[in-house]
Amino acid sequence: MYDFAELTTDPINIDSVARRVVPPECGATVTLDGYARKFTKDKSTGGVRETLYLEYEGYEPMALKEMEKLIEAAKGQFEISNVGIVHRLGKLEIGETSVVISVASPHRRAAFEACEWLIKELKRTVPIWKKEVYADGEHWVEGEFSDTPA
Amino acid sequence: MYDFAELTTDPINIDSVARRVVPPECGATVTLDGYARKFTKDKSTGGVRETLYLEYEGYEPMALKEMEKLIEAAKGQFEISNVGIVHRLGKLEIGETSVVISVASPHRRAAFEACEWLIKELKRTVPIWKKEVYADGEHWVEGEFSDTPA
Amino acid sequence: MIVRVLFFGATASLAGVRSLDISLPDESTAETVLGQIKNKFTKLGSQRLLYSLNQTYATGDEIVRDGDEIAIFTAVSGG
Amino acid sequence: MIVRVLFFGATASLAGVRSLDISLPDESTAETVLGQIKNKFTKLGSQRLLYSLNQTYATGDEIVRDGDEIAIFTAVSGG
Repeated sequence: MYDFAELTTDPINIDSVARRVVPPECGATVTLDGYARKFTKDKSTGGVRETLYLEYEGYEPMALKEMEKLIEAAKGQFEISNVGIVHRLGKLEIGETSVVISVASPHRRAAFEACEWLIKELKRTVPIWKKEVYADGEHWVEGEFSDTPA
Repeated sequence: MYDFAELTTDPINIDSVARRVVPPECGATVTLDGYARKFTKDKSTGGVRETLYLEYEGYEPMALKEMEKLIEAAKGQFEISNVGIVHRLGKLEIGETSVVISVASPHRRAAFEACEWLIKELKRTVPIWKKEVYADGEHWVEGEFSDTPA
Repeated sequence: MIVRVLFFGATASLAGVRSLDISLPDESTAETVLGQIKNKFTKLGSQRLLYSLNQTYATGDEIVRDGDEIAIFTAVSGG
Repeated sequence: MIVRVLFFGATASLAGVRSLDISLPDESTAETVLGQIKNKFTKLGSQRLLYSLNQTYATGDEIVRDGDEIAIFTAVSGG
């Protein structure tokens, strides 16, 4: 078993995530690396705000369960070998990696598809929240609402 | 400018490639990591052969030019910010990374598309050749032939 | 029976607490818990809320049992 | 005039050399160079070959000049 779902408050090294999913019969790994943006658009005003840093909070046991469910679902849906997901929690400086998803597969097409599906679903279902901290305040970001996240 | 195309005979660290393409306004980086397979199918016999190690040879100045052309073409075609491509040359052990392509973009969809396009084109146009070495011989792998690679 | 209620992110900030135990009649549903919490913490009333029962998303008609854990939160924003 | 010819991978192995200089009449095309090389290294005759002129893929009708660099190789297999 090379699959894993983890939460960490330490910086994430992309190489160490991507390399852990590599099995000998595989040909390619696709990795999605998300990180804290410096500038975000305020949906209500349309203006651009500068973020000083971010804080991620997770409902940790449920977040891990949801990440594991996503891995299982992806492996049922795509021709992939292994999946690794690591999400960071706590305070993140601008530009630091918040999430890494690596998918290894014999044929790269499936790895691209599965990786894109996984990040979309993770943003919809995994109970983690992001707070943006500005010079003059802070804001808990709300995701897209869906009646049935899972 | 955060774009780069490089050839190296040293091991490639995925993190250091992926992190170099990150600009402050971006949201996601997609990275393709290709590596030396242990088992390959012999197209003529249909049997599976075990590779001991690989050797990559490149026509270095032309390979760099073709990689730079691909980066330019991708940036014209997709809504992406930065691209980094590093290809390894020389002897590679099984499982070692042969190529890393990282694409950063404000919206991840474009990064997935561009990264997938880049690896497909790299395999078609960049003058690098792979030799598989077996217990009982060796073989220069021939790519898909196309009259007009570029 | 006693149910533990957890808040995260925006709901923790609006409720002013991160967790509390509430007392309920037997055979209460998850939706009943949510209603009680909204009555108790009126700032949550204007939010579009999601909730989970024992770390699985709840739809509302689940029967809660003594010792269960319910989390109440806004749409997730990880990634 | 003198043109430098390079081989890589399978073509270097079949030709038994990695590079050589060949002498050609002025106004020769890239295709002429390829023909001469195939005559000289008969093992290359059965290969589907690609070639470049000064590090750019050649189609064949390019006029080569003194000091130009032509590389002859099989379909690439990097990645």
